[in-house]
Amino acid sequence: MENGPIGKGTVLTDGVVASHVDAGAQYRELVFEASDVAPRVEPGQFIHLRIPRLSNCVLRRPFSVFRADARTVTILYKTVGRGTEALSQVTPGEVVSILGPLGRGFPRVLSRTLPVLVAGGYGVAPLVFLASRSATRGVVFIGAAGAADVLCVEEFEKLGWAVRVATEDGSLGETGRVTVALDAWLARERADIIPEFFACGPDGMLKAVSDRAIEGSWKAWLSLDKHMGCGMGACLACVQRVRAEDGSASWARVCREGPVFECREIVWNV
Amino acid sequence: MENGPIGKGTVLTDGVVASHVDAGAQYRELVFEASDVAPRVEPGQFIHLRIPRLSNCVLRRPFSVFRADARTVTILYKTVGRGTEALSQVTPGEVVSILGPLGRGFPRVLSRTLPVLVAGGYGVAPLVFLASRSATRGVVFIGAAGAADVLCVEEFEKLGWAVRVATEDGSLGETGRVTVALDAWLARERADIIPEFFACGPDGMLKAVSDRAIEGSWKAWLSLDKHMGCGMGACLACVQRVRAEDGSASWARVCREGPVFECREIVWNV
Amino acid sequence: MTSQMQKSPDLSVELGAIRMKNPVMTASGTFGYGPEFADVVDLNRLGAIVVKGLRMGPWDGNRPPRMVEVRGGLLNAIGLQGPGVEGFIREYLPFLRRFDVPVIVNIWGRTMEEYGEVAARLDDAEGVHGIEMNISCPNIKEGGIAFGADPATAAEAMRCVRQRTSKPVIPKLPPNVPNIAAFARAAEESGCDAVSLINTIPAMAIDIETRRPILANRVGGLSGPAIHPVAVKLVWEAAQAVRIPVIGMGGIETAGDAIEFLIAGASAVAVGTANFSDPATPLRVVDGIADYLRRHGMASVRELIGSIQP
Amino acid sequence: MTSQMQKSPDLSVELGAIRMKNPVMTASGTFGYGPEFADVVDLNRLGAIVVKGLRMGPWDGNRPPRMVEVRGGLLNAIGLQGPGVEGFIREYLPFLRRFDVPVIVNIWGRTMEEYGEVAARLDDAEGVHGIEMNISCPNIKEGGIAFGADPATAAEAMRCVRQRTSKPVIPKLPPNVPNIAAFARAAEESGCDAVSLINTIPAMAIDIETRRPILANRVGGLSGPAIHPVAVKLVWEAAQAVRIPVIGMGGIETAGDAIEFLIAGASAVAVGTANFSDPATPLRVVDGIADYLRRHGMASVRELIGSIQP
Ligand SMILES: Cc1cc2nc3c(=O)[nH]c(=O)nc-3n(C[C@H](O)[C@H](O)[C@H](O)COP(=O)(O)OP(=O)(O)OC[C@H]3O[C@@H](n4cnc5c(N)ncnc54)[C@H](O)[C@@H]3O)c2cc1C
Ligand SMILES: Cc1cc2nc3c(=O)[nH]c(=O)nc-3n(C[C@H](O)[C@H](O)[C@H](O)COP(=O)(O)OP(=O)(O)OC[C@H]3O[C@@H](n4cnc5c(N)ncnc54)[C@H](O)[C@@H]3O)c2cc1C
Ligand SMILES: Cc1cc2nc3c(=O)[nH]c(=O)nc-3n(C[C@H](O)[C@H](O)[C@H](O)COP(=O)(O)O)c2cc1C
Ligand SMILES: Cc1cc2nc3c(=O)[nH]c(=O)nc-3n(C[C@H](O)[C@H](O)[C@H](O)COP(=O)(O)O)c2cc1C
Ligand code: FES
Ligand code: FES
Repeated sequence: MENGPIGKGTVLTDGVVASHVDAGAQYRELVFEASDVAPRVEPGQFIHLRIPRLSNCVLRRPFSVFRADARTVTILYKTVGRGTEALSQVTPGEVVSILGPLGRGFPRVLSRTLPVLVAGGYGVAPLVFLASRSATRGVVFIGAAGAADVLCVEEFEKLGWAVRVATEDGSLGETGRVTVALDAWLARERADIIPEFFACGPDGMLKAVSDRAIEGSWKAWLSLDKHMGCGMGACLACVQRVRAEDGSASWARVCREGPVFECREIVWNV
Repeated sequence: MENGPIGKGTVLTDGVVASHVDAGAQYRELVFEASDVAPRVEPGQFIHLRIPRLSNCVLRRPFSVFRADARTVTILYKTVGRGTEALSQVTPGEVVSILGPLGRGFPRVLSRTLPVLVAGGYGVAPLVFLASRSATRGVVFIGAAGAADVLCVEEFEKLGWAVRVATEDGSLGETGRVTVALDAWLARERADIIPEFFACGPDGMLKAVSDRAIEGSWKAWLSLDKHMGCGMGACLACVQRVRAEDGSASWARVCREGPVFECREIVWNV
Repeated sequence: MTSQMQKSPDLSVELGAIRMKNPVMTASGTFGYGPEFADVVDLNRLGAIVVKGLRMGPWDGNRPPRMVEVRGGLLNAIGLQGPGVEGFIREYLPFLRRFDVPVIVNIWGRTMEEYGEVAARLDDAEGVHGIEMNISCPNIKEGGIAFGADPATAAEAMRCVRQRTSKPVIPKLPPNVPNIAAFARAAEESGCDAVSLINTIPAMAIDIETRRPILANRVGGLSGPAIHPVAVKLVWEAAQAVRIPVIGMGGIETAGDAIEFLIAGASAVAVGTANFSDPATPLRVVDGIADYLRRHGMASVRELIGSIQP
Repeated sequence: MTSQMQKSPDLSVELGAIRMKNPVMTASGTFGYGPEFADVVDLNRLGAIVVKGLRMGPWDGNRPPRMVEVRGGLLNAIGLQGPGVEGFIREYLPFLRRFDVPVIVNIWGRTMEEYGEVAARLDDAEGVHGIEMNISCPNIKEGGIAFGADPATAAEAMRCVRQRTSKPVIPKLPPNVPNIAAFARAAEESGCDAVSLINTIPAMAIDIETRRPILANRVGGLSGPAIHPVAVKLVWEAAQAVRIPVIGMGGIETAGDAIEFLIAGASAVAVGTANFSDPATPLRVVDGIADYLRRHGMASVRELIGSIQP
């Protein structure tokens, strides 16, 4: 845990909703004017939102940053419960309290490795941001149950990344889990490249990426999704079991030491 | 307390907001389509509304009926707190759960008496309804702090009632409390008429009307405003101390035995 | 889908000798004595009706204000106003007998003896199916809370009632104790047929402008969704401690809230405060439990009771 | 308007030897050890910082899930994870010493002796202004709650700590007891300098689809607005029972919520759960209290403390 001369330049600020549009199925894209947060966000970091009109709820909701420029921060979110349902009702001009940027994002992509992004569901959000800030281009694997949950294909393509899609019901791209597509690709390419994984999605998917990275002795950076309280490192709600290099295990705060961890740090199933 | 073959034909129903318009200052007029409630409401009865988007509140809010026809029920309300604030946000087409009609309203106006209505603030609401259903016409006294709280003057006049206004700041009608105007009028008229009072407003005003009625041996029907729980007579939250003819005192439920009481029943200041 | 899942699941439960069509009853003090809500709720569809607390004679209760809304709930300090057990038997019981629904009478007394007397008076009252003993009302000094202070005193009051009636006796346990299991065991050992919990939690609200307590009684009891997780925990503990059935209540607004109690070990539940905002709540909860059982392929609600996974 | 009303009201209060600029502190476990919120909250404007609970050595706490939101609040079962008192002194105390704000260290132990040891270790730690003793944590068997079960056991733990330090000692009382006054008196008689209350209320939430408790620890503690009226009532009772100062907490979101505690007799208040949704809450509450005093023509917050009208 840090004890340094304070933190990461997190601010508590009022964002003004600049736009809020459908992004297909239950997904929506929400843009905030928030010039005190926007310029400092790194890919993989998140913002913690106080959702308006959620009056008997006492917690904020965390969302990865999907895009950021000098003045605006954008998130891409899926409606899954009360909070995101209420979020889907906010309208342009409305003010939303933002806490951010928060967490430790993805490391810079190394030029000697080929970045391989693996995304499930809204896991594309931080990876689009990463792709947009990465000097090196690589390949993106997007896995989903069906076509409706495959997002941002064009976005990645416009940025010059190769996109491979796998859906479990076969409604788009290859049929099956994303790992099937990934494994096939790895089998073809592994002799020629050093992949470095950047993944965000359900735990099962992250674990599968981790297994492959460890097997191949490659790096894999995983962005975890844990239910959060404060988002600031104070409440110890969001912990993930991690192992230090010396083998000792402890709890890491996903909001502070994470949400991105190198896969070798993670102790699964605790 | 009743133990009869059930009650008063109260229903629990979904009203659809037909219109919702400003009525000056902090007042608004809200019309519901509710054909199972509307035809049975009597002047002085109220409806108990479950206000949408008031998620950490557990109680309904009671409102006197202001108008009713075969299909619609209208209320006239003032925004004073969280509930009425949230109510002011409902929009046409929205569904609002209504419990009603509730309570014992005003008795029928007798033909041998002259009905004298005395209203303070939103107290005009049940009295406009009473005036609209009364065969006999009479006089209405409206008291308020200032002109902004004087409502429905034209409404009463259109129904053929004489209207006298008193405001404490003198911004409309006579200056002073409504009792000043009432007393002057009574002094002039009492030899020629038998007044019967119907009043709704702050307790102080009701007490003043009561004093005059008792002094003159006239009847006065007062509609009380007590904070309510169930509205159905079950929770015993809304009680008013009353005295029976034999002099014994007990609690009456304003939602069930009231909200209208003859002034001699009321034990003030308990 | 198996044929079992398509059939209507069996919702019936038994609380000692009380046979209920379904596990959903009304909570004392929130549903009057029966007639009040009868215009808008089909009483025959309720699992049981629990009426407002009664002592021997009429009781005036507290001065108003008696209720105030707070975040996620309300405080009440009605103070057990009521017509007394004779008044109830005369004015309300004939009405209740017209329905096919068990009636449980909630009782209190200012002395141990009074508890016993009320129970004795109800013992031969036709149409009374059970007696709920309020030993946990936070709202009047004389009644209840003093007898709920510790398990030994509570047990004494329970025995007083037990001795005077052959009808099922259900002590209603206090929520603000660190040892609910001991209270539940006291009930079991005193020969009671079930326990119910929780009563409202002692609480207070102050008007900061006048600097006076909002309730005339100064303190009141907190009910509503705010207390639901506290109630689930206490019901879970009580259900583990005894073999007699437990009735769970506190903050039920949805079928899901009720199902939590059943999973935690309650054999029945009661809906209180939610009757005020939606009188259809008990029936909505009944339907919601049936739906849940169907979705989970359970033939009877009894499969759900106490089915908490470790 | 008198000139007094125009002047800035005096917000300072004293808790034994702890002098605070204003009566608003952070509640243990909701504000980390200081640095966590320092980016967004000016620590120098707080009345005091109360850090997360510490025992002698590091402690792992419970498995996740450790927190779940419920209506009007949240349940937590962190289980007192922490670096231990040595870790705190090494890693966090130097940071805290840079600020002009009293630091109160919340402690717990698995044995009475451990409470005493932690207190002794803090006794000569520069920059520690007081010790809050958690005898009411619902989240771990070993720590706290066992010592808060009855006033006699609590008093023994209090004496263990009192004997080992000359710093102000503040026992944090349990919320789920019927006799809070007895606990407060135990603190006073054991020579403690103040009491704080309330801790979270034991509670539970069950996932009805999996039928498992949502928290890995099964039970947790309820905090947030849901518990505010319960806390006000207990603070009012405790304040009437003792002459040592009382620190009130539970569900504070607005200045009004804090003012209720002050009127009820609390000399200071702590903001917990509200830090999560709005880290500016403590400072907003400070400003709101000042506004209130100005509006009511009070020169000092001390006029407000215990000013409840009958
Ligand atoms: C770092 C981070 C980044 C994220 N980025 C994004 C993003 O970019 N886009 C996006 O759409 N979402 C993102 N999420 C997820 C998002 O925060 C959640 O979907 C959101 O908080 C759900 O809120 P809700 O109120 O709608 O749902 P809730 O009603 O709170 O619950 C949603 C689901 O979670 C379950 N749940 C609730 N509490 C717990 C608990 N304590 N333990 C286990 N399960 C629980 C519920 O049962 C329900 O199924 C991110 C999460 C994290 C931690
Ligand atoms: C029979 C009846 C008919 C009514 N008819 C009308 C009508 O036609 N039009 C209309 O505008 N209003 C009418 N009212 C009043 C209306 O019900 C209230 O204004 C409304 O409930 C306020 O709700 P709120 O949530 O906006 O205010 P709240 O926030 O609940 O409170 C408003 C005010 O009441 C105070 N208060 C809250 N609880 C209590 C309590 N227990 N004891 C004392 N004070 C308390 C608050 O401090 C605040 O000042 C009627 C009331 C009754 C009983
Ligand atoms: C207005 C009101 C009156 C009550 N009166 C009684 C009573 O007379 N006897 C009793 O045992 N409990 C009484 N209770 C407690 C309820 O029966 C129930 O235990 C409590 O409210 C918790 O359930 P809820 O959260 O669903 O309301 C009363 C509760 C309320 C809100
Ligand atoms: C996440 C969390 C962790 C807590 N940790 C501690 C703790 O370590 N020691 C302690 O005495 N109280 C702890 N508490 C209790 C709070 O200090 C406080 O007493 C309680 O939350 C009530 O206040 P609130 O409603 O403002 O949160 C914790 C509370 C929460 C929500
Ligand atoms: S969410 Fe509070 S420590 Fe991570
Ligand atoms: S509001 Fe419940 S009895 Fe009148």
